[in-house]
Amino acid sequence: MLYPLVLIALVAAPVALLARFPGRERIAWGLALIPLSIFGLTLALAGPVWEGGQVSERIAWVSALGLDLSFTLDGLSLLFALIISGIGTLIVGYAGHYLGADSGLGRFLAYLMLFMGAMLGLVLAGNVLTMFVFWELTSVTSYLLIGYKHDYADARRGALHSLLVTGGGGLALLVGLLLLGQAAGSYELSDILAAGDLLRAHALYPAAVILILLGCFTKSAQIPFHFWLPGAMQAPTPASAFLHSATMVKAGVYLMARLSPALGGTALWDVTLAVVGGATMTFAAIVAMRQFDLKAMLAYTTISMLGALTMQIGLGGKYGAEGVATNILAHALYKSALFMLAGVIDHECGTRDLRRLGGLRAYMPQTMVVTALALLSFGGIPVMFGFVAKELMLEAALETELGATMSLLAVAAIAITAVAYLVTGWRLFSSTFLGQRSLAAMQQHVTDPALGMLIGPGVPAVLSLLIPLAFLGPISGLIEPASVAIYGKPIEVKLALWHGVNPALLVSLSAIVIGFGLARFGEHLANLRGWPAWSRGDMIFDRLIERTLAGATALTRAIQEGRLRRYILITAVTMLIFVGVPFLSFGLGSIRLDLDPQLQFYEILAAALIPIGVIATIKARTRLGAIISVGMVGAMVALLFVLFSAPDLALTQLLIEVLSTVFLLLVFSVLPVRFESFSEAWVRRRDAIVATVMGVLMGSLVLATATNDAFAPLAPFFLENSLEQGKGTNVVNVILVDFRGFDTLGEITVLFIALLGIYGLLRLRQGKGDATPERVTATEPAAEPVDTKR
Amino acid sequence: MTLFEMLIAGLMGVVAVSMVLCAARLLMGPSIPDRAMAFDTLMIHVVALVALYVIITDQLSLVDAILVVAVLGFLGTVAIARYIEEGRT
Amino acid sequence: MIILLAIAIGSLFAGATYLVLRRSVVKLILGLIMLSHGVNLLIFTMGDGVRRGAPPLVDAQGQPPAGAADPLVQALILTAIVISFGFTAFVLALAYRSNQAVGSDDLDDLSTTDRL
Amino acid sequence: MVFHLFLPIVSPLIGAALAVLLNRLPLASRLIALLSTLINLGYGLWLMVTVPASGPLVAQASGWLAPFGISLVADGMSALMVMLAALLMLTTIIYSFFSIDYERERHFYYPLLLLLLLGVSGAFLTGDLFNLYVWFEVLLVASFGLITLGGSRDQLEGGLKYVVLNLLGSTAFLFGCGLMYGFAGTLNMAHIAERMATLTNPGLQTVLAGVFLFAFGSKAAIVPLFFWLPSSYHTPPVAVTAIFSGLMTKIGVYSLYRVFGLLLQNELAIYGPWLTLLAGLTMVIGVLGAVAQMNVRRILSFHIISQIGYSIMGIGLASAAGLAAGLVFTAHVMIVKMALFFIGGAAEQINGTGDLKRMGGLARREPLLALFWFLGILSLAGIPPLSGFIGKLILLQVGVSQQAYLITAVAAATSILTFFSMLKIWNEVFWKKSYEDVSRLPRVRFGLLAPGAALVILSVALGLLAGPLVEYNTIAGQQAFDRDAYIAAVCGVDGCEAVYQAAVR
Amino acid sequence: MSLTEIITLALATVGVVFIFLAAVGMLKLPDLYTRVHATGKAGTLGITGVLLAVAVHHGDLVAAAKMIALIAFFLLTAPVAAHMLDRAAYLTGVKRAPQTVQDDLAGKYDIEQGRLRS
Amino acid sequence: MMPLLMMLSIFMLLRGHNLPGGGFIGGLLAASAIILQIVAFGPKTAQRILPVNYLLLAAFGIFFGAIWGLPALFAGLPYMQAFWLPEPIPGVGKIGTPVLFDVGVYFTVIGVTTKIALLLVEEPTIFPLPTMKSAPVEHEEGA
Amino acid sequence: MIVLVLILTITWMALQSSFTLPDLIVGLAVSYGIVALASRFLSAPFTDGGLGRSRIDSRNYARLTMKWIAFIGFALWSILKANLDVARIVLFRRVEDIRPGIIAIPLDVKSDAGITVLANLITLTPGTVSLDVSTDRRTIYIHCIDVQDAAAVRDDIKRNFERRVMELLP
Ligand code: NA
Ligand code: NA
Repeated sequence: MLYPLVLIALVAAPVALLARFPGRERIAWGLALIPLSIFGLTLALAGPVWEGGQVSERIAWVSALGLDLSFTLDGLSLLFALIISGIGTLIVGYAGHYLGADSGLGRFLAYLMLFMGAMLGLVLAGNVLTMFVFWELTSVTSYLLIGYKHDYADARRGALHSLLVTGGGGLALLVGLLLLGQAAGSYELSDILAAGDLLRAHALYPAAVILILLGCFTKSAQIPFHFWLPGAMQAPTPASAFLHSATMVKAGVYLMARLSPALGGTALWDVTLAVVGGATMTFAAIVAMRQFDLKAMLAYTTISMLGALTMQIGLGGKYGAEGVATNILAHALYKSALFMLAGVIDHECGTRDLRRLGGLRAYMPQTMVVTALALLSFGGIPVMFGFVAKELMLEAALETELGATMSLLAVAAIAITAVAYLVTGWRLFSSTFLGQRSLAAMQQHVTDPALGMLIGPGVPAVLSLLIPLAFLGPISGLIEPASVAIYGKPIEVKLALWHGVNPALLVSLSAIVIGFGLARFGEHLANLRGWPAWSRGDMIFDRLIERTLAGATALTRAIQEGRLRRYILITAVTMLIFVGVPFLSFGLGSIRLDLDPQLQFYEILAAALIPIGVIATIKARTRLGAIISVGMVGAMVALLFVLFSAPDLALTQLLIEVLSTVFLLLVFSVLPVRFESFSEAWVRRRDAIVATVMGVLMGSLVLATATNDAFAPLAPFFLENSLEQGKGTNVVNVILVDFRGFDTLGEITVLFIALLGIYGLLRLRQGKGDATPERVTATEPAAEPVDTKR
Repeated sequence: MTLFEMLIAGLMGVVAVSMVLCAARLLMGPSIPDRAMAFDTLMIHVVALVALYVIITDQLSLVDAILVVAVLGFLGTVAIARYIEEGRT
Repeated sequence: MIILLAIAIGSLFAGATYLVLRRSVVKLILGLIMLSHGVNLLIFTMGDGVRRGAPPLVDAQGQPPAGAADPLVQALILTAIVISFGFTAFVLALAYRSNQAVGSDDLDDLSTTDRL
Repeated sequence: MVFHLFLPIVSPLIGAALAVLLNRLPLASRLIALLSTLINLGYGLWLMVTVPASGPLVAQASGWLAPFGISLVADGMSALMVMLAALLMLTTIIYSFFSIDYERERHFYYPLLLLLLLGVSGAFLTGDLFNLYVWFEVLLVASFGLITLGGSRDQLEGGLKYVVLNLLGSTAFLFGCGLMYGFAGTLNMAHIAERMATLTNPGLQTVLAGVFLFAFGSKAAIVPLFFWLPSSYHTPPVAVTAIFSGLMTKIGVYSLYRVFGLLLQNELAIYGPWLTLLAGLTMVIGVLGAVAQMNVRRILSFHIISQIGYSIMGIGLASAAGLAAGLVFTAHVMIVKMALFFIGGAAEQINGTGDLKRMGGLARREPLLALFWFLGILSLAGIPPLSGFIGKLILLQVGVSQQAYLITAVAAATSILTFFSMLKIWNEVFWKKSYEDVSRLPRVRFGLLAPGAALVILSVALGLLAGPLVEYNTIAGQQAFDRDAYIAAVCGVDGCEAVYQAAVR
Repeated sequence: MSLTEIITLALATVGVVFIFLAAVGMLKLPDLYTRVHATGKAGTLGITGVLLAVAVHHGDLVAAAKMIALIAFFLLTAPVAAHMLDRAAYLTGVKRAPQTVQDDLAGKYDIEQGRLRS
Repeated sequence: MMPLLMMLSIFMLLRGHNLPGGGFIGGLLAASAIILQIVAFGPKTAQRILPVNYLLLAAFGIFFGAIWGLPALFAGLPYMQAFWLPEPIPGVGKIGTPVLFDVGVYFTVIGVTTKIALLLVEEPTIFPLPTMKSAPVEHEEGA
Repeated sequence: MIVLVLILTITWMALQSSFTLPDLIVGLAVSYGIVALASRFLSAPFTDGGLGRSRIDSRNYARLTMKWIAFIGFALWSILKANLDVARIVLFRRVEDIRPGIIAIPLDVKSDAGITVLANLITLTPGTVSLDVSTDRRTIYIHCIDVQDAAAVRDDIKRNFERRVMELLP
């Protein structure tokens, strides 16, 4: 019974459209009951998970492809499902306030519900293909969310970037998963996880790992794919809060965590993750310090945290697993709160720019308290949940099996990151709430928002404090099965605020001290000369897109360049290659020259006149000369038919020849009389060479085939049965109307259609001979071809 | 091949050579009526050739083909002549 | 005999190829016509032996003459001739109309629909 | 022997003749077109239900014994294609009701559509090589008529290229037929297959395979034989472009499947890698062409080429599974591509242009149109759970399982570019602000929206109910690759050669 | 060789000779108007000879009747064709050979109407 | 002249089953006769020789050809399976559905080819010939 | 019209190479069909073979049969002569020596049929091809391959041909 968790959210999407009607705040809170019910339902279903078991189910979809909807609820899924639905509940309610003035709220919430469903499906999937299905859906729905304000070019650009990066990564992931499935012999997660040793030894392992990691890194915004995430801040804040605190970006982390028991334990996996994650963590943390936009600041800290999670998976070990699970939860709580708070400030003050904010403590005291709570957890200050999580991260770094150097580097990186977080947090808080009352605040009537709007950030912020103080026990019960899933072996998890004085604590405390020391200089740090533009990556990506476009345009111009004769030339050369190469390789041996002693000179003459006619046609300088030469060729063909026992053919050919000539003369009477020498000499030489090769090829192909009598032909049957069964003595005609009358039916249809076509061509003229665009008019509703010039 | 057949075949050869002459006029023109005339004559040659062929092979069924060619030759010439007149200066 | 026809066929294909590579729409069409001649002869050559003097007409008892020509290829060619006639007529009309619309006999002038 | 197998051919043929005869009554030709197409659709569905269980159904035209007479054979692939052709034609006819002007209608628009359907159905059903050529020509000349009907300068220019290049292709097919008769002595596909199966590679049959690859490759618009397509597809009315996109190149694909699945299966050992190479090139060059364009229909046209690459990949993989995968993909793309042309056409109509730079504002003005477009491009890009995903997945799976990693990678990489170029349309046409006041744009007519929407919904349904789709096509792929079963169905269990030997002294 | 064959051969030879003459004349003579003389007459006679040869060779009445009909056809149509060619040529201004001595028609044509002013 | 030719074409049509000829040759013969007359004497000639709508004649030909395949279909036999009258009709010969089909071919061919010629000739820029006026005679030096 | 049907019927039977009653009936039917279809327009194209502005008057046939046969004999003879003549010119005369020319001949024949037959005869016979007849039908213009003496040519045609034609078709 796991599928309802997904289905409810998906089905709720159309229901959410209700929120377009007035009374949006209340409707939104009503709609928040949907994720809430999912939350409840998840808890209700989670019984076996607490005991270390799991719940599985399978709905047949495309069994032939191994693509069934297979769902599994284990510790890791449970953790994620609860975060998604829990935070989702708050976000939906919060969005009602944030977008209360916008009739598009319905659409927004519909996207959000879809997204939530996709995300739930992703984490509940018990089959990597099922997982991929939802993975892609999260990319698409997040695209819609990010591009929600699509009138703005930046929103479109951000959405496009996010989709291209995550979509491209998704493709790598798909291939990686297929390789994985190929190697494991199954796409079921349980089978894959059970086949760890086999997989690590498999020849496809490196390729699979690289491709899967490409998918995960792009999704989780690891360097160098991080740039899309700040761009995605174009989304309305509730979407950002949801996507970047708890859901979308965590999908990559989720998958790495999910697969690490099967794929981890090799240098390729562990070191890659640790290094890329550590680099991302540190880099983004430092960049975050220097932002002025509230949401950009949060975006970079998010990237940083994703790096931290990735790094911990790579560091591995018991603490790594525990740390990942705990940090996911802690981050989800404080970051969703912070995003929503940024939205509150933006909503009330009309800006998110730190330089234009300040002094809000007098006007928004409640907001300030909630923000402080969330920031304390973010900064890893003791007694907050963030502190607990950070301690585990440090433990993981200290205890890693990747060697001392790695361990040292990781600890250093975490310390630097912790310092940077503190600086960032302080800057955020002081620039917003302390100091002088800002211009923005003065221009508007700034107060604390409605209580409903504070519920959203308030609940997770308060939880960040309450969990370590009061609920570490129950939360340990949640973290443990998740950690087990990540570690792959049973472990016992007991979260605690106080582990005694240990290296981790020391590192942590010194980071806090240094951080507060530096915090005073935060503003100056931010104002230092910026990072070079390339560090943002999005510009590079834009240029990549431009280059692709330019390259594609140049290529297409070169290929589809407009001149028919070039197309024909390429076609002819292709034909020479497709036929000539196999012929030269395999067909030459079939040629047998049979010199016919009965050959008559008039036969030779008739045949010889054909090449002469051909040359005459080519050499002709007037159209009439050319027409007549072609006619002569046709007449000679007819003559050959006579000579070689085909009277019907000869007659038909002759009649057709006459008719064709009449048509040619009629039509060409309007075309120029003389041929101008259009083409340059070298072009003519080139064409002559191609033509000659073609002629030689076809001639020898004929020789080879005609002199090859591997199989007896059908012909005798027709000769023998013509009169008896076909009731006629002219076998050709009996074939035409009876044995193969069906062909003839098609043939006269061709003639008839040609007539209809010609009729239309000559009798219907809408273009009036020029290329002006045909506008649609009232009398002519057709979607006419339109101007193609640019 | 009997002597008779060989001789007839020889005549066919003469006709074939003659056809080449027609073809030459056809190509040389210079005027359209010249070409039309050459075409007409060529048709006569075709008739003659087929007729001689009928003598050799006894394919009487080709006689009707001769009929068709003859008719076409005439109609074609008339048509070309009229065509020229219609489009004259 | 076959080699004779092979030469004729080869020259037809060569000529047709050269003609369709020209810029003049007239030559293009003549090339297509020539191509169909070449193909027809090709099929003809593929028959059950190219025979002289025995058209595929059976006698009143239904007995074919000795060495009767392959009637099947003849029927096929007949079909092909008629079909290519239809196409020729269509192409002619099309060439006429596009000449009218574009005002040029030069095929290189017909490239606006490809332009990027 | 199934006497009614002729129905999908007879119904549009007589329908078209009647429609021309009754041309004075505009309603009559519409009704006839609708009725004939419905007959074909119904019959196609019946075939699809019947054929997987019964094996290929066979009928002999004029009652003559195979291999002497012309066989009609409906196996899984044919049945699917016949049904799809009728279905797509049905939507086109309905779209045409609302979009084709009276003048075109008076100049035999509907009969031409029916004749196109005739040619297509005939091509899909025939089991005779030369007969296939005839139906090819039928559909080709009908398409000539349709693409030039209207006579605007663009149509004529594009039409000329379309016509000439296609003629070259069919000429190659024709002399391929001739060579095949000269070599194999027969035209019946089953008989050819039987005889060719006895040959050991390589030999003249390998050369013949090259001829057919060229002929059908140019029909299918593979690289480097695709030029006719982008030159012309954007010039006729949308309905025509749409049905062309659905049917024309797919005939080439179908024929390649027949050639390499049945007639010259032994040659796959040699041609498989080359086909794969061509498939990859076709995918990439097609999609880059699409990326470069700035016009709705031109983008979609280049995508046709790109997607042909995927279909060809199915053959290149040289197995029943590959054919099945290719069929799934081809069926999907036929449906979705047409839907996109319909919807893009409606958008063109609203904006009065197909130039992306001058379009915009439709997400607000026509949310339904936007919805279906978005679903359509998702499907085209292979986003789950739509039909495109199934098509992509099955191809990639077969590719991986057959260790064809390179083409698999190319196929995957191409789809992101596909998505990119589609999103370009979405961005410019739907999301971007309109330069005009949105409320002044005309509303889309239901008749222009419904066919595309229906096809998109079908794509969604095919994705959600992909189980039967894949199952059907797996059988179809097996049937298309099972020479013995085909031969037995056409000529009896002893094979065509036995029939031949018994009949010819 | 039988008598029939000899007669056949003789008739055919005469016919072929005249046909050949027609072709030679067509090549040799200086302008269209004179060439028409050659083809119109020699051609007709030549074909008559050949067709008679066919009739004689087959000897049966039906074949003979058909041949006679064909000959009549040629005799009736050849002058028409020749006349029309000449007229068309004159109307379109095909040049006469330099040695032409006399042209009573000169200036008599109303070119626009294509009719003679009488 | 023309009635004779029409007769010849009908003759060619009817004897086609036994001797060279048939629907195509008969039809093409009639059509070329008519077309050459059209070229010589203008488009109205077509109506004089055969006063029908040639386009509809072509459609009728298709229809006529196609329906003679149907009797077999209704009898549960493959389309176009032949039915023959037991005895030949004196003066005409054996009559069966294939012969009737050939008649359909005959009509189609006449209709199509003649109509195409008519369409071309009725084009104002084609007939009478425009460029002939600027270049009445083509003098060239031969090929 | 009846005559036409009969001629066609006979042609039919000749083509069929069979002169039985069924052939007659079928031939009549076919002929009648053709004639009936085209009857509205028949007069013009049937006789208007390119030269003609004449009508065949069928009543004269019986009476003039003998004269016709004699005339045909004469015509055939003239044709033979003409061919030899041309053969001589083609074979033995140098091109430079030929003296072609166009000669006007006044006409006495009045009927269209007469003019048609005369013109055809002129064309078929020695060295002359009729070119055109003046609009008032008083003059016929002929092209002469070798005009040694224009008056002699005129005289020859008026005496040998026109007289005989006048007897049959005034
Ligand atoms: Na052979
Ligand atoms: Na053979």
